[in-house]
Amino acid sequence: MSATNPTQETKSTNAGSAAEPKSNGGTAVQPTQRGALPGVIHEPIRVIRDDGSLDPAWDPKLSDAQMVALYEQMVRTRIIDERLVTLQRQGRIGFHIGSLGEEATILGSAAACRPQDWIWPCYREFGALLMRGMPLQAYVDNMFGNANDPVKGRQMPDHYSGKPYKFGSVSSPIGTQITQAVGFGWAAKMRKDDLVTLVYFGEGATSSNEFHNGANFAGVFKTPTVFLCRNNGWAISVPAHKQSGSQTFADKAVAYGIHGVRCDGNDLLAVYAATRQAVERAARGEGATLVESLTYRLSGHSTSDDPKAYRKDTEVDAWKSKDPNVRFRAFLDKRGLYDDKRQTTLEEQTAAELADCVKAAEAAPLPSLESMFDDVYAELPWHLREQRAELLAGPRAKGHGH
Amino acid sequence: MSATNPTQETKSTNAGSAAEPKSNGGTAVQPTQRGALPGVIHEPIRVIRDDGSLDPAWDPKLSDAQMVALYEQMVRTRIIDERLVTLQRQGRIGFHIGSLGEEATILGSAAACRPQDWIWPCYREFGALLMRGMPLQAYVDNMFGNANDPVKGRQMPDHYSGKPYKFGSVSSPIGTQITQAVGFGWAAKMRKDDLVTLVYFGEGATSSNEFHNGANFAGVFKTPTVFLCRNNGWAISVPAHKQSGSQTFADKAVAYGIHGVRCDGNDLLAVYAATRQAVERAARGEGATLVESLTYRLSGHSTSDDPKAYRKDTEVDAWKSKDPNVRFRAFLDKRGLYDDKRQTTLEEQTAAELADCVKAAEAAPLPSLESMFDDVYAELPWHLREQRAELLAGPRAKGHGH
Amino acid sequence: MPQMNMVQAINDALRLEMKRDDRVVVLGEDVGKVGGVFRVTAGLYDEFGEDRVIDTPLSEGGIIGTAIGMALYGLLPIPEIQFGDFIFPAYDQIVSELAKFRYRSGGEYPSKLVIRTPVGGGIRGGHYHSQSPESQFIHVAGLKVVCPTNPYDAKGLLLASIRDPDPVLFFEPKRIYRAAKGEVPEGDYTVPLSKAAVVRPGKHLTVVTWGAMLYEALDAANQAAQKGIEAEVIDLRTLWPLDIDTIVESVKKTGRVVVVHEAPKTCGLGSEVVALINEKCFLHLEAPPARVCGFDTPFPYTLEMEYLPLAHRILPQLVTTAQF
Amino acid sequence: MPQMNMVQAINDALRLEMKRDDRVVVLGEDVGKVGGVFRVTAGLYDEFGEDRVIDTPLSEGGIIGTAIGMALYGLLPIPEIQFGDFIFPAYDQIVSELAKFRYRSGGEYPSKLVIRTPVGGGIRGGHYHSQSPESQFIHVAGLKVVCPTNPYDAKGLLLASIRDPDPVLFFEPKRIYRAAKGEVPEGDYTVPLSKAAVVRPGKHLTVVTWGAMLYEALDAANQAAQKGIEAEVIDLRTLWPLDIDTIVESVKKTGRVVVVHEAPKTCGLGSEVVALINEKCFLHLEAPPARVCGFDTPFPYTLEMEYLPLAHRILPQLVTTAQF
Ligand SMILES: Cc1ncc(C[n+]2csc(CCOP(=O)(O)OP(=O)(O)O)c2C)c(N)n1
Ligand SMILES: Cc1ncc(C[n+]2csc(CCOP(=O)(O)OP(=O)(O)O)c2C)c(N)n1
Ligand SMILES: [Mg+2]
Ligand SMILES: [Mg+2]
Repeated sequence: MSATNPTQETKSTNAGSAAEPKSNGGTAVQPTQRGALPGVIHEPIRVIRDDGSLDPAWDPKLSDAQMVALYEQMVRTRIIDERLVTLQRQGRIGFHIGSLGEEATILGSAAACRPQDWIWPCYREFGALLMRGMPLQAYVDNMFGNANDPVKGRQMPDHYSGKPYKFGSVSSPIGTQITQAVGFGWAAKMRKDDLVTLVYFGEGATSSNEFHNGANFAGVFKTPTVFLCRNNGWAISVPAHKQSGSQTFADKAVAYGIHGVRCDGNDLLAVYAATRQAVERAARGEGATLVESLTYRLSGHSTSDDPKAYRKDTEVDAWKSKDPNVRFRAFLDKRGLYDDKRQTTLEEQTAAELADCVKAAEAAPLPSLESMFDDVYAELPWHLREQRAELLAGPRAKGHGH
Repeated sequence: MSATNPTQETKSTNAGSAAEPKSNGGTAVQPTQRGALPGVIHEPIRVIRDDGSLDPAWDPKLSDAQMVALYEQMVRTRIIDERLVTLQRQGRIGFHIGSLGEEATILGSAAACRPQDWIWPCYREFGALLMRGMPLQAYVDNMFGNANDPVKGRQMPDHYSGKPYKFGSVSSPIGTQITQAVGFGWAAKMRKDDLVTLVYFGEGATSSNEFHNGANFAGVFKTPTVFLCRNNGWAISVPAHKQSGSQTFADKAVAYGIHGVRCDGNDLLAVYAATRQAVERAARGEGATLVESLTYRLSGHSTSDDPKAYRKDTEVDAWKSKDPNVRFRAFLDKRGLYDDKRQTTLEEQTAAELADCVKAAEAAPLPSLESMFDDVYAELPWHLREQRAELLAGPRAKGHGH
Repeated sequence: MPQMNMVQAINDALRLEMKRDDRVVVLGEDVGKVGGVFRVTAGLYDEFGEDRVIDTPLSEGGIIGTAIGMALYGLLPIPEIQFGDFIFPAYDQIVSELAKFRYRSGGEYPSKLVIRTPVGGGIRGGHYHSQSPESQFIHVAGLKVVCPTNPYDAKGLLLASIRDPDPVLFFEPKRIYRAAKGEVPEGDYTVPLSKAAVVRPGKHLTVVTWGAMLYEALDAANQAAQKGIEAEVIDLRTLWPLDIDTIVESVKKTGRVVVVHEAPKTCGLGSEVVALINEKCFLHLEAPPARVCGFDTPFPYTLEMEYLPLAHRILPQLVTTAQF
Repeated sequence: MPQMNMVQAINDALRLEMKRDDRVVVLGEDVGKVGGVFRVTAGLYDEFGEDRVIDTPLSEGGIIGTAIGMALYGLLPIPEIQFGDFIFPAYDQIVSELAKFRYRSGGEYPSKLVIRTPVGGGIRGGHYHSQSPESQFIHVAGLKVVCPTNPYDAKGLLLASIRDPDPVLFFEPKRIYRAAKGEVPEGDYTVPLSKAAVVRPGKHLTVVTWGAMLYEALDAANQAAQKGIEAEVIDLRTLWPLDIDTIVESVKKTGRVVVVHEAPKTCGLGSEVVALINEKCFLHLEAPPARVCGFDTPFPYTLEMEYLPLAHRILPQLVTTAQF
């Protein structure tokens, strides 16, 4: 298994140092010992072998075209990501939170959903949103918070909403989307609609109230939910092994009577296979699965964060050598499915497309002053009508051209 | 195992009907299948065998005197409980929430604590509080909310506070005490004090935010905490099997990397043994344990509840036949340690003592008007001084003799 | 017209709407088989089945969080929180999510549900079965808050709340659940949101109140009338957005106002009512707007009748304000 | 005396008190090694070790719940909530438990801690990194709320908050974390709680404000002065229990008052200030007390400078109120 995770590495060390429990007649083993859990696949699924062959047990049997298309999504996501960081550094956008290093986890899982399935995002999943069909321009408008931004410039960059693409709404408070996604899928189940909900969150979010609530309701009501835990090693500066005493995050499935599975989150096909199995199981009415995708956040937490303050370059470098995009490209190369020329074309096209979008976004007007008061309620109550009138009649803030 | 639990009975039925998961190469077994979990003792510990002998693997080796004393606490708790229900029916107290049928769980676990250990209550543990030394009069004063009530008549009956007895403060919101107890024990650990915290809650409370938070912090920081889950089958009208999809409540330990253990909650010595092991483990610095004590709430949820609306007499009768007090009395009888005469004397004494306390409590004055404003802050700020003056100068509410 | 109490009227509204609109689902702790600890959902489980009347695990965050998800899918959930005091584990889902969903998604995701919960004191419930948390929600943009005082309004306001496009917190004053009785039409009708009721006309001063305290205010007003003081008593019914016109019209007439509410005085809705009156009709004021409220302490058990702003505490303020 | 910004001053106070009182522990998300996302706890981890400066799992309920337990044991925890907007998962522990602990236990269990959290807008944080939730806590009896506006006060108020026997919410206006600079004494001193500061004397009207808006109010007051309007600007410093005497004294002098705060207007602390002024000095009022506040919408991203009650919005109200 090449895709070991910093959490797990630390844990094995812990396990060695833990004292023996008093064993007077009970059948317990150490909580820190590795053991098979009911419903949990412990050994991370990996599909692409070093020699380029696929583990037949888990091979999702994608066509060459599908694999190439997915690879191109990964590359495209990466390029947009890097370019947005640059724009932030230039002061042209205020913030970006990206998915560098987590492309396989995000795109592999999103691709494993069926068209009718809904995706409930955390905040690193713009790649999935674009793959689902949101025009790049709309996403870039969101990054600029201009008048064309689908959320009308009301939220920070990367807090998009994608209902037309069967894609939820990003909010900052950690974990809240988990319970909502469970309710969403539960409603579909009540309506007997064939629909699964995939919800994303980081391993840090497993500590939130709402992970507990969402997973517990999912277990009791057997909702068609796939909990996609991106274990990227860090919650800002807190390492995964300080987030929970459990051996793995997938283990937490046991507490709720749902299925758990771990996969190599930097192996696109492994993520696809693990998620696909979970989607199919949910669609068959067999309930929810907690997928722990073992990956790594290669960038800072966001553009506001400097990861050098809390983690070693050696750790980052080790993970860079497992770069999911590089790994998948190598796999495609072995099969003769891709080449540098195609990649260069894709990169250039994406960069050009993005540059156009940025240009348009920068040229677009700011949201109107009036728009600040819309959508608080379906209709403006008297107090908001008054406040709107006050704002419109009053002087403008500096730098606002309205 | 005689102490099966309604939850588990229902679950085995569920397990049968669950569909097979797709098993393409993974090592997973069904979440509904029973399997050994790391750190969890699944098969409920039982100590007292039907023939009156003790399982040597778990025998806590209490002296005869200790066992008799504990039995007498159980009987005393039962009598007080029943009498308080009567007082409520007579309209002399407003409310009571009791422990009928859960005496072994509560007294066995509390007795397993060392004198320096702290108990953090849910709301059914007045028996433990009295055993810890609170005078019966103080408890009865709390039931009446009079001027002598240790909490000054500010909270509902059975919302006591027992700091002098190393006993926490009852509040209604479910689960909040769990996280607090973890923090309390954690602080003791920081101070290197040899002290364990035992915290009580019902199986319903495992669904609360705070169970998740408390257990998670306990796992990460290896706090000296014993989580005592009274699985009494019901959370008001919601049966235990609808509370969570997990096979057992002890299983939830896995999600936090703490130990889990189940015990026959109607076997006083089993509860004692399971708790004692957990206390000793915590004291040795080996972290927390989740004890699931399988018992049954023989009464309504509280005096406000009529359980006939949601559960069958047959279920209640089945559990009546496992009455923990009757079982322990039978065990003592087999050993010739107790007899009807002693029991009658104890019952009469307790009833008489209680009657005196009730008399005194009814004769005691109500809390003073002024007392309403004390303890909101350490000192009265201006606004409370004003409000107090307003109340004292104004007319009285009907029926208030101040 | 049948006589009903508040519990029956709310139950009737729920049943009616569940029949009419199959998107409506009820969920919460003990709402199913047993029909809620106050029996407000009694009979619904038998009539509509466990898919539409759902007993949940003990988690308010789970109840509201999943209800939001259901609403996003297109259902119309009516979660019950067993006591208003237990709404706080769900506070994050309500204030960070429910209240902001339509706004933050640029209008893509209206998240419509009605949260029902019993509030208020007077039933010997102590700290945790007595509170009136309205202002903690009114401060948060995006929520509507309703609080009926009689069975007719309870049914009509609940039906209006369910059909309103915005999330509504429906606070039921538990002290008058059974005590407030009256005729309630069979079948469908609504009482519009954001319209107050002038329950007692008067010319000397205005009393603004809601919930169980309405009856105390009326009692005090009747006693004041014996002293020649005629108080106009306004039942807000919808606490937010409140009916500013009715308040202002009355205060312009009387020039004097007393706000009465159970919740602690400080930063309660009463302070907002006073501040609005200052903004809207300051020059009409002939006496300082006053508040008679719960004291700024946790809700006490034994002394609850001294804590609550009952008639005996309201009356002196009516006299003081009228004679100012 | 060294020059410091707010971040440094708060850091200094924490360090000083951690040295002085070994009961003090700091805990929260990212407060350890990295010193907090705003670097307020920078260096403390290295100096005091991981037992006293604790990186926690991502759970505000867990942070506050365990901190309450530590406090009950006798420690003096100073939890940090990473942004004030993320305090709501801990709302139940704060309002149901922390606020009521001393009271409900008959005085047995004072539960003393200081919750630090950055609040307010102006850093392009949108909905969830900008809110000012003070009134949602002030309404709840048993809590104290503090909000400093400059480094000197920040250090002195934090030390006073730590030594005060009651639970304190210490709200740090993040917009001025680094912008507000000034001389800060080395070593120990306190700024007393519940004492406001008259930051700018004036005779024509009173401005009551706090947090980052103080600077906007001063800006507006200086502009008004050019029109001959002298505003007295009061920085509340402690939001609750507030310094009623200083407010009343000023309003008695000026007869006019404008309250300025970032939080949404409705049921904000501004409404309480207005209501109190009505109760305390109604007859001195020569103009309707006014409020300039955040609008009653979620906190917007792009339009935040239009949303906030900045000087350009305050000034017209000063003129209107002064000329009323
Ligand atoms: C309730 C809440 N608390 C704190 C934060 C601040 N915060 C934002 S992201 C983050 C870490 C999340 O870590 P993880 O869940 O592992 O996701 P990742 O960023 O690694 O994808 C924190 C603490 C927040 N947004 N919400
Ligand atoms: C946060 C919260 N929600 C709801 C309630 C109402 N309530 C009181 S006890 C109870 C059931 C508790 O069940 P369990 O945890 O199993 O404990 P038991 O009563 O069986 O001992 C409920 C729902 C509450 N007190 N607090
Ligand atoms: Mg992470
Ligand atoms: Mg129970």
